[in-house]
This record gives sequence, structure tokens and C-alpha cells, in this order.
Amino acid sequence: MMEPGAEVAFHRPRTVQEALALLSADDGAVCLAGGATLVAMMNADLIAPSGLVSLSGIDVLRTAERLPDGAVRIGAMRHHRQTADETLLEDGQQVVREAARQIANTPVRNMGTIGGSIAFFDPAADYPPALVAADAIVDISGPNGDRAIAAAAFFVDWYETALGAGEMVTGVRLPAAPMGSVGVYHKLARVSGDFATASVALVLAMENHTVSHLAVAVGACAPTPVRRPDIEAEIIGNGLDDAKVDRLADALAERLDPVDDVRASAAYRRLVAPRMVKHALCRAAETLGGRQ
Amino acid sequence: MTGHPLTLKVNGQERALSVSATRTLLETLREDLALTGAKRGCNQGVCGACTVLVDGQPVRGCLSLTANCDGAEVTTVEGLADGNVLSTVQQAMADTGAVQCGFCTSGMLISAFAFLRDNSAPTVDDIQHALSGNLCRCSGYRKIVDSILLAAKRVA
Amino acid sequence: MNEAKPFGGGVGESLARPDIREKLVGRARYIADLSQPNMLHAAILQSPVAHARINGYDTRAARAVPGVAAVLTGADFPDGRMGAFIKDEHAIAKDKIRYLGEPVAVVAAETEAIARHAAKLIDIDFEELPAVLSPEAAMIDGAPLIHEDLDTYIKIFPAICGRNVASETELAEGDVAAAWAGCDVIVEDDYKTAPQAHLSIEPCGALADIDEAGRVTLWSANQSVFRVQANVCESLKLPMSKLRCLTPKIGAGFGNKMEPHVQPLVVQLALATGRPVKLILNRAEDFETVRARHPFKIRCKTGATNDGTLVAREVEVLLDGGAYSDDSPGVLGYSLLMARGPYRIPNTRCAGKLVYTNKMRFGAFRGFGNPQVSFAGETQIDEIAATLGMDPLELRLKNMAQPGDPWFGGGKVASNGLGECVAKAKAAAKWGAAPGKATSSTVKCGRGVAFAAHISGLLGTGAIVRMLEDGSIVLNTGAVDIGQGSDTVLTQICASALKIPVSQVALASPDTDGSPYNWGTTASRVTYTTGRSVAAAAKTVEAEIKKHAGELLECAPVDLELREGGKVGVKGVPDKEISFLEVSLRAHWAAGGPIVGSDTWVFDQPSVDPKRAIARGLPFPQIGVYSFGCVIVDVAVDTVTGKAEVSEAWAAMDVGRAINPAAVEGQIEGGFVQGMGFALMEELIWDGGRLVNPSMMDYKAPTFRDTPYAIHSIIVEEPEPDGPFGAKGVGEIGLVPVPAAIANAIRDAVGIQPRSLPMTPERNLRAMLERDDAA
Amino acid sequence: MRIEESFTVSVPIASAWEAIRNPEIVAPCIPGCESIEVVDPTHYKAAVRLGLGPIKLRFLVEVEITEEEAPIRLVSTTKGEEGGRASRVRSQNVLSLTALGDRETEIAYSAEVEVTGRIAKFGFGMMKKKAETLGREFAEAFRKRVENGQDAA
Repeated sequence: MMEPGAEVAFHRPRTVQEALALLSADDGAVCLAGGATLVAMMNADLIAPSGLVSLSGIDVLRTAERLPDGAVRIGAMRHHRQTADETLLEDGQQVVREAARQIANTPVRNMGTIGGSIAFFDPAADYPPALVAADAIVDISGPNGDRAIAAAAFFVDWYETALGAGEMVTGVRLPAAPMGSVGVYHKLARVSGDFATASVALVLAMENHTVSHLAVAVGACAPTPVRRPDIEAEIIGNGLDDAKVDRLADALAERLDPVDDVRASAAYRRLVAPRMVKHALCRAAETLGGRQ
Repeated sequence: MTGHPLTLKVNGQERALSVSATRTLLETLREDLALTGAKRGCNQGVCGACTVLVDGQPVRGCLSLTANCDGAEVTTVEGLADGNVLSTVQQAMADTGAVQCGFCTSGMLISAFAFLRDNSAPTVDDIQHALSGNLCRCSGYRKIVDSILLAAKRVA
Repeated sequence: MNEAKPFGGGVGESLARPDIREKLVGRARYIADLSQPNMLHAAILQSPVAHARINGYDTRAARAVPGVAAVLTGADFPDGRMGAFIKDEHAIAKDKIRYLGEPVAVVAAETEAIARHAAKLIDIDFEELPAVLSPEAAMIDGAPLIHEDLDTYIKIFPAICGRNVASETELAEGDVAAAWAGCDVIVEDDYKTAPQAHLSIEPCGALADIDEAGRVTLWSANQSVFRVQANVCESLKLPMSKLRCLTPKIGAGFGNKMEPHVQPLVVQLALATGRPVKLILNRAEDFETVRARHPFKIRCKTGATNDGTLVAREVEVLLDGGAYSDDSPGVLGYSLLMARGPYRIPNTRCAGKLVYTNKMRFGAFRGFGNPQVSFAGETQIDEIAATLGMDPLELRLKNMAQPGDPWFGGGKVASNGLGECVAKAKAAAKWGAAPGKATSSTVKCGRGVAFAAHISGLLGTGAIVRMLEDGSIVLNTGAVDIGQGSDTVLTQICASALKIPVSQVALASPDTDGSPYNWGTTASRVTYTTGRSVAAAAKTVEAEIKKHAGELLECAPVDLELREGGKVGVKGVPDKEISFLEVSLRAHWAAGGPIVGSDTWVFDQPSVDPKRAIARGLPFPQIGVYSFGCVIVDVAVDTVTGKAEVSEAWAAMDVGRAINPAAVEGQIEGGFVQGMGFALMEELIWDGGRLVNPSMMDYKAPTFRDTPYAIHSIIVEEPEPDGPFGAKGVGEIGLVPVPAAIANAIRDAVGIQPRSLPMTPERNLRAMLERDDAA
Repeated sequence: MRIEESFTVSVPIASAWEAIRNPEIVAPCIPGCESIEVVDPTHYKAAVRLGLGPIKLRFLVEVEITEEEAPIRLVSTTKGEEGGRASRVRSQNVLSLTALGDRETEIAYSAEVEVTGRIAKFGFGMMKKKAETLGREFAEAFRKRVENGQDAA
């Protein structure tokens, strides 16, 4: 008499290479990062992997460091709590810290990791829009070696990423943000700690009332975070008046493709997201003294 | 519970176990070690009734795989009191009427214990943030906040 | 902050609960924590469709799984039917499936994992029938019948029912039709409230053991060991003497554990296997198969004259009862009884229908229909006040029911502390002052008020007070403490009645073999009804003590008095006294026999006075005594998203006498937050026949951070003449006025009129934008 | 859950209808369709794989044509079950063809879909999106196949 699930293999490799070897040896095996999402899905009978490759024993995935070019690299196994308190993050990079602070709650932030979160990619999660707004780069290792890909390209579709078979996320790189820029994350959720009904992540820098850097991403309102670099480019170099703010908010709204779900209707998301964008942008500009 | 051999230090006691890869820490504590203080409320990491300390940090017992905790120190509600002497936070909950049905209490105490260890003079807002991952359907939360304020006062 | 005291503990003291330590150290044992030697674990198979006729089963694959001990389907269950008002429900789907998710088979195996695996292998051969998914659809001609044999079912009240209508009720006073002519202002509208999940953090479960004689002992998550016994025995056609029901600690109730869930299933499995069987529902199963608060559709019309005098009200409600009637006829009747609110409205007519649909049953939930009708009625009062340019609180005061006034229908109201509740809440909140200050230019603040009344009472209750040889006491009531603190309160009542410390009173755990009957922990009734029995039983014991003491001290019992600390002495002669020990030893060994006091009673005060009111299909001729309350809330509404949050609240409740003030505050605060969740966020959502959010990820209730710390409980004590030490109930009233008060505060903040619960950001923002377009 | 989509193929309505009624042509166009078995002209059985993010599902599907009005209307019911009955999908489908020109046909379909079991836990909004995506993939594949078939002819 054997318990269902008793035959599942469990591995705790010490290096990324070992982990990759284990993944390629069994295509039913999956990475176990913090477990916050994976184990919840196993408990709910949603997935039944044939093997679990725990990444918790791989030290290089647990570090965060500043790179020579000023970028900050966050290892895939850094917990949300660590990123929420990350002192390496400066200026606009703090948009990622703000997002981490709003993920779930203390015990879950103690378990969940940035690598696990983005690899699973719930479109209503907090990291994706923040990483897209921060122009983050995702580091990936796989059977064919290492590669790096922009966060904006990493998120492909609902719950689908650019990760290929046997590949894993090893870290996230946040390029240095302009001196004096601000990074803010606004989240609307039914209750504290819920996934976002809609969210806005932005990085803004202004030099004497002129926008010198701008990146705005809307989360939870489309298969992937929505950004409008074309409109951002139009605004950069100009003042941030209401017309510009409206222009960007409306342009973002055009690209939304939200779903009806238990959190809200698609129609409400279309309605509220541009309102949140305008609000977040004006607030950020105010803190920079960029609006009279 | 066949398969992966490992050791845990549970409430100060070394325990050698062998578990299947999918066994959660909550199942191990409740079913293999007969420590039923941590509860299964949702088995999804939302309600917080299964919260335990792993290496000093509050985590979800229902989302932690035992096989992944090899060598870890685990503290459950059963490990908070010193013999018959309740810990400060336990005593404070008794004194403020913060416990009604008690089903969320084990997880609530674990979160509160870890929070008070790291925060000596908390504000109401700090407490609400730190405990927002532990749901209570009975109390309306106020008396739980009161109990943690009282505990902090007594420690100070 | 009302600090609980560990000892002492007379009436009026915030005594810590007797089981506090075991709950704090993780030793309190709830149903999932219990086990028996050689115990099996069970799992259910749920129906994949909402409405079907069952033709047969194939259980071979499930039986073949190693470790499976029994597989039972509807075919293996007796043809017994249970139900609180209408006996319409089998222990498990039998012959017919009536909702998606309904248990259709149950497996017992060596482990839970094996049982769950095997359950998936059972094949049900069924013929699907068209599903009826709304009360409106259920009432159209030719709608498929959910209970073809409704007419033949046993009903415990003169039910007006037929086809898919399970119950129809009407209550009226005065002449409404004629009264509208005399109104200067009339508001009339439709209101909707959402189904709310009880969400006790403990999921439902049960454990049955069986002895060699075939007698079953059953532990379960419950609110009444006696209702469990009745339901199991009715559905399984067992003599009650064959089933003993006990209770572990309960991880909260709120109504979902009053009537049965899986108890009949584990009993049948124990009978089939001869082994102990435990079944604990997972969270999704608990959401999908137990019960929830009724969605109400309400048509409400209220009229007043220009001076703000309320003249007439008409309320029509439509309840979705789900697949089985459960407590629903009671909820319908009670909601109508409460729909006039605590006001003098001479002409009132309230009528409603309860309709079967192919959804999970809806049933009792803290408030029992009152929060829904109060939401409609209390928001209409604010609309009238606005139309007349009056202060909504003043308009309420002008029409408020006064001490001595009977309730709607003519029921006697012996104590009414509403006036004091209003005065105290008004003063504490500084009514008229601006509501809390906005945290940003995009946030608007508002303040709202609502009044409420609620009963405590109903049905049979008892208590046995036994004096042990050493003079200490064992109290046995059969009332289940579901966490609200009745064990503490009943102990305090007993100790105070006998003038002994609570440490001298032990409380027996409810046991259908040894406890006096108690209908249950529901209807805010335990403190009032059971407390009365405890006080009465203690009086008998006191009389016995005095009889013995009189003979020992050679004086008449009338000249004796009980003294603090378990002594009885001669009035006016301080040194002439003896201890309970001496009295009890004499009773046990020399004369009279051991001292036992007992009391039982059934609430018998009529709820309707036929000279005043017309009542049709009302399920309870006697209902209860009345508690009153007033709630004032401040809200902050984010005008960017429409999200409303409560920033502060004042809740003044007339509880007759606070036996344990901290416990009373706990009920007021807990009730407030559960009402706040109902008002702002909680909603079970169906897509066709399927519940789409049966998980705590998808169904959200307030967390610490969604809840204001500043919920101010204000206890008002207007003694109930026949209540124990003047006490009446507080379990539900704290929730009742909350949705209405929040709606009125949102109206005050942003000028919209909520008519649908929950008041989500989406609903609020749409209403705000429509308001702007209109302007 | 209701799904409505339409697409056009540049072939006459008669050949579009012919293709629609030919499992050999339809099956390969269904995303994830592994095999199809023709029980009789109005009953098919198929095995379909699909993935919802990390969740991989394999359904055994039974299709029954309940009504047909060549060349403009086809009504069918689909019942799919996962192994071990972990989930079930059922749908009522109406397919209607309209000639937009002699070499242009619009194919519109509407389906009322019911899902129960583990995949239902994924949320109806997401599933609707997924279904619409699959619908578009089918349309694309079907168009290619039919139009190429024409050119070859």
C-alpha cells in the first residue's frame, strides 16, 4: 500500500550545473524555489511533478550584489523579505523594493523568492510590472548555456515565460537608475496581501521641471505588463503637464487586455488602470517637485 | 512516509525522519510528530493557522516541504512556553481576551513571537503589517493588537 | 482595553476563559486533532453537475485500491430525511443530485491520501436534468422541480409551499395600502445582498467510533451535539439511543456548524466498517458543500410625513435557499420580523418567498437575515432624511421604538436600551463633528449611522448543578462553546449565584448521554436561555444547602444566607456559619442525599399578537427577548479607485448585563469586522452551477490591515427582567447594523446611494462616475 | 462561460462546409489534438493535450453532431474528461457559415463552455482567454489548410 505521491523524486543540488543536469534528466521534474506557489498548486492537485529539484542549497542564487556598472543583481533565491529590505537598491530601482513589500504577507515573503515568482509568472503578481518599469534583465541558465533577456521580453503570456525546457532563472539585474529618480509601485487589491486587481509601477526622473527619465508599466491588466516606450519617449525632455499625463494613460489603456475574474471585471480594470496611472504619475512628479 | 531521510530540530529536540518528497512540514508535525498545535485551515498559505518558525523565521507549514527542511530548526506553538511558564506574548493574549475559538491562535502566536523578538516598541500599524498574514474570523483583531502592545510593554 | 482577570470571576468581571491555557500552548484539541486506534480516514466524491437523476454507480476501481476499507454511495444509505424545518435532505445524494459539488459517494481508507485518490475512481451513471440556478428561474411555470416530493415531506411548521417554493411568509400591521396617501415623501427601491461564506478558520469535520454492541460515539465540529444527534438519526434512521454525540474544541461557528455537514457520512462508514472513521473537509469542499449566508433580493418602500414621522413600510424579500431548506424558512421568517427595524412605523407589511435552486444550501449565518433587511431599511431612512433635509440620526431618534413598545407583530419587549445606546455612541463619536481627516486630496471621508435590534432566545434548554462531596460544583448544560466564551459566562453565572469563586466550578463537556437538552449555540441564546437555567438550577441547590444548614444550625432556612467563599450562615450572626463541605458531607453520607439542582425550560413568549398583526407561514410562534444597538462608522473612499475603507467605528450595544465585559467586547468587535467584510468585499460567485471562488485565495475576508484598530465597543446594560443577572444576547447584534452604517457613510462621503452588497471599488467607482455624468 | 469568435476563409461556402465536416482536415487544426477516431458520421472521439501555464492536461473528448443544415449550420456537443476525472469540460457549440462572396466564407462559432474539477480552480477569466487563443490558433491552421487545399485543386 503506497501513498499517492510517494514515488516523487527529491533533489537538493549544490550547484546550478547539477540542478540543470537533474532537470534535463527528467522532463517531469520542476524547480522548487521557495515553494509558496509550487506547493500550493501541488496541495490543490493542480500539478504533480515527477521530481523536485530544490534550489535552496545553491549559495550563488542567494546573494545580491552591486555590479561595476552600477546595476544591482538579485539572486533568484532571494526571498521577498530580503528584497523588500534591500539597501543596495537606489533611486528608481526602489520600484522593485516597493513591489516586494506589497507581496502577500510576512510568512509568505519569508518563503517566496524573486526567481520562483517570475518563473511561475502570475500576471497579477507584483514583481512583473516593477521589473519591466525598472528595465530589468533576467539571467537564465539552461542546457545550452547562459543567456540574458529583458524582463519585458521574458514575460510572454498568461503564466508563460521565455524559459525553455530545462532552463531556470538564476537572477535578475536592475540597471542603475538615473540619479535622483523615484520608483513607486501603486497596487489596488481587494485586501492586503491579495494579488493585484490592477497595479502601476513607474520610474521617473525630472531635471528642473523637465522629464529626464520615464518608465510606466501597468500590471494585472493584460497577459503581460503593459508599457508604452513610444509615448514615454515623446514625454522625455518636456514638462509633465496634464495633457502629457493623460496621453500616456490613454495610450497604456489602449493596450490593456484584462480578464474578468473574481477580483474584478475586465471593464473595471480598463476603467481604473489609467486613473491609477495618472494618480501615480502626478504623485511621483509632486515628490520630485516637478509639478506646480 | 517512506523515502527521504532527514533530521529536524523541533522545539529543541533532534528528530530523525524519512518522508516522501511531497510531504509538507505541516503534515510531518501533525501526523508524524503528533504536534497538532499548527492547524490546517486552507492548505494554500493564506489563512496562517499553520505558521511555524523555520530557522527563526515565520513560514507556512502547509507550503514548506519537509524534505526541503533537512537540518532546520523548527519552532511550533508547543515550543513557546518555558515549562509551565507562558511566554510573554502567550500571557498577554490570556490577559487581554485575545483568544476566542483559538484555531488561529497557534499561528498568530508564532507570528507575534517573531515580530516582538525583532520589534521592541511596535506601533499599532507595525503590528497590523506584521500579522496581516494570520486571519482571525472571531476577534475583529483589536484584542490581538492589544495583547501584542501589552506584551511589548511588559518586555520593555 | 479591558484586561481579563485570571481569577475571581464573578458576574461583571472579564474572567479569562477556562480553556485559555490549552489554546495558548497548542494543546486544545479540535476535530482534526483527534484520532482513535485503528482509525480510517475518509474522503468524499462531489457531483460534477448541478441537477441529475442517478442511475447507478461503478465503485469497483475504487474498492480495488490497496488500503481502501469501504466505498459507500447513495445506494448504501437509508432513505431517511433530515432538516431543521422541512425534512428534505438525505445524508448524501440519493437517487438525485441537486447541486454541483454535492457529496455523491464517500470512501474510507487507511490514509487520507488513499481515500482521496480512490474517490476519484468512482463512476457515477447519471442522467443530467436542466439546472435551476436562480429563484426567478425556479418560479416560472414549467421550471424543473428540485424536490418532486416536497408536498410529502415532513414539515415542523405550517409551511406554505409548493413546486420550487419551499416557504412563503407574511407579517403585517396596520393598513399599508391606505397609508401611502398620507406620506409626503416615499422612497422605494430594489436591493441586493451577496452570499457570504462563514469562513470559520476551522474546516468542518467529524470522527465516529463504534463499539462491539454497534453503538456509535461521534465527535464533530458542531454548534449543538443535540442537533447533530437528531440529524444523523433522522437521516440514517437510527434510534437516538444508538448514537452518543460529543464535542471537541470548535474552531468557530457563525451558523455553519449548527446543522449537519459530514456527520452522517462518518457514522454510516463506521457502521459499515466497524472501525473509527474520520473525515475532515478540505477548504474547497467546506466552501462547496456546507452552507453560506443567503443572497437576498429586497424590494423596500418607506414613507414619511414632512416632519420626519415614519408612516409606512413595505418589504418584499426573495431568498435563494439552494438545494435544501436547512434553516432557511427560519431566516425568511426572521428577516420579515426584523424588517421594520426598531422604529414606530404604524403601517408595515413584510412578505417573502424562499425558493429552492440547484446550488449549495444557504442557511444560518450570524444575523439570520437581519443584516440584509437592515441594509435596505436603514439606508432608506438616510434617503428620507436627505430628502427632508434632516439629520439622519435625529430622524431615527424621532421614530425610535420606546421602552414598553411591543415589537413588530406585537411581541413583548421587556427591556429596551436603544435610547442609551444612541446617546452613548453619539457622544463618543461626537456626532455632527467632521469624520476622520482625509489622508490625501483624492480621498473623501464620510460618516454613517444605523440602528439595530436582534433577539436572543428560542427553544429548549437545561442545566444541572451538582455539588461534589467537598462542596465544589460541577455544572452541566450541554451548550457547546464555539469560541465565543459561553463556558466562561455560564461558569461565572453559576459561581456568582452560589457566591463561590469560579475555581470551585467545573464545567462538564456537552454529551448527549449526560447533558440536559440544549437546542444549540445559535440565535444569540446561550447566555440568556442557558444562563437562566443555570441560575434556576443554582437556586434549587441554594435551597437544598439552606435546608441542610438549617437542620445543622437549628434555624429556619429563611433565616440563612449564602456567604462568599462557599459558606452558609445565619443572617445577622456573622460567626454562625458552616461550609458547603459540611453541608455536602451530610447530604452524601447522613441525610437527604447528594445535592443536585436542575432546570429545563423552553422559550414560550409569543412572537405575534393576533389582535395586532396578521401572520402567515411564520415558522416560530415563540422567538425571544430583544437586544438593541447603534453603530456609527467613519469611512474613507479613494476617489481614484472607488475603494472604501472603514477608519473608525463606535458600536454601542444593549446586552442587558455584561456577564463578562471582555467577552462582550469580543463579540461586538468580531461581529463588526465580519459585517464589514460582508459590506465591502465578501461574495461567493457562481458561474452557472459552479462556485468559482471556493478558496481563500479567491474569496477574501478582512485581514489585520483591512480592519481599523479603532473599533470602540460601548456596553449598555438595560436589564432583561427574567435574564440571568439581567443578561440578554450579544452574539449577532454587533454585525447586524454594520453594512447599513457603512453604506450611509459612503453616501455621506461621495454622494452615491449603495443598493447592492458588497460595496466593492468597482460598484462604488461606477456609481461615482454616473453621479458625475448626471451632474 | 460563453465564447464567440468568427473568421473568414477564401474558399466557396461549399468547400468550407466540406472541410468542416471532414475530421481528417479538422483534427490536425485543433491545437494539441493527438488523435481522432470517427465512430460514425456524427460521433467522434479525440485525445487533446493542452497546457495552462505550468498545468498540463490531457482530455479524452467525445464530439456529437446533434444538428446539421448544410452548408450553413452545424450544432454539436463536446464532452471532455481528464484521466481520473480530475476535470471535465463540456460545451454546446454552434457553427454557422455565411458566403461573403463566391470565394469568401465567414465561419462564426459560439460555444457555451462548462468546466469543473481541478482546472476550474484556475479562474474563469484566464480560461476564457485561453479558449479564445486556442480558437484563433484553430482558425489560423484551418484557414491555411483549406485555402492551400483549394490552390492545389
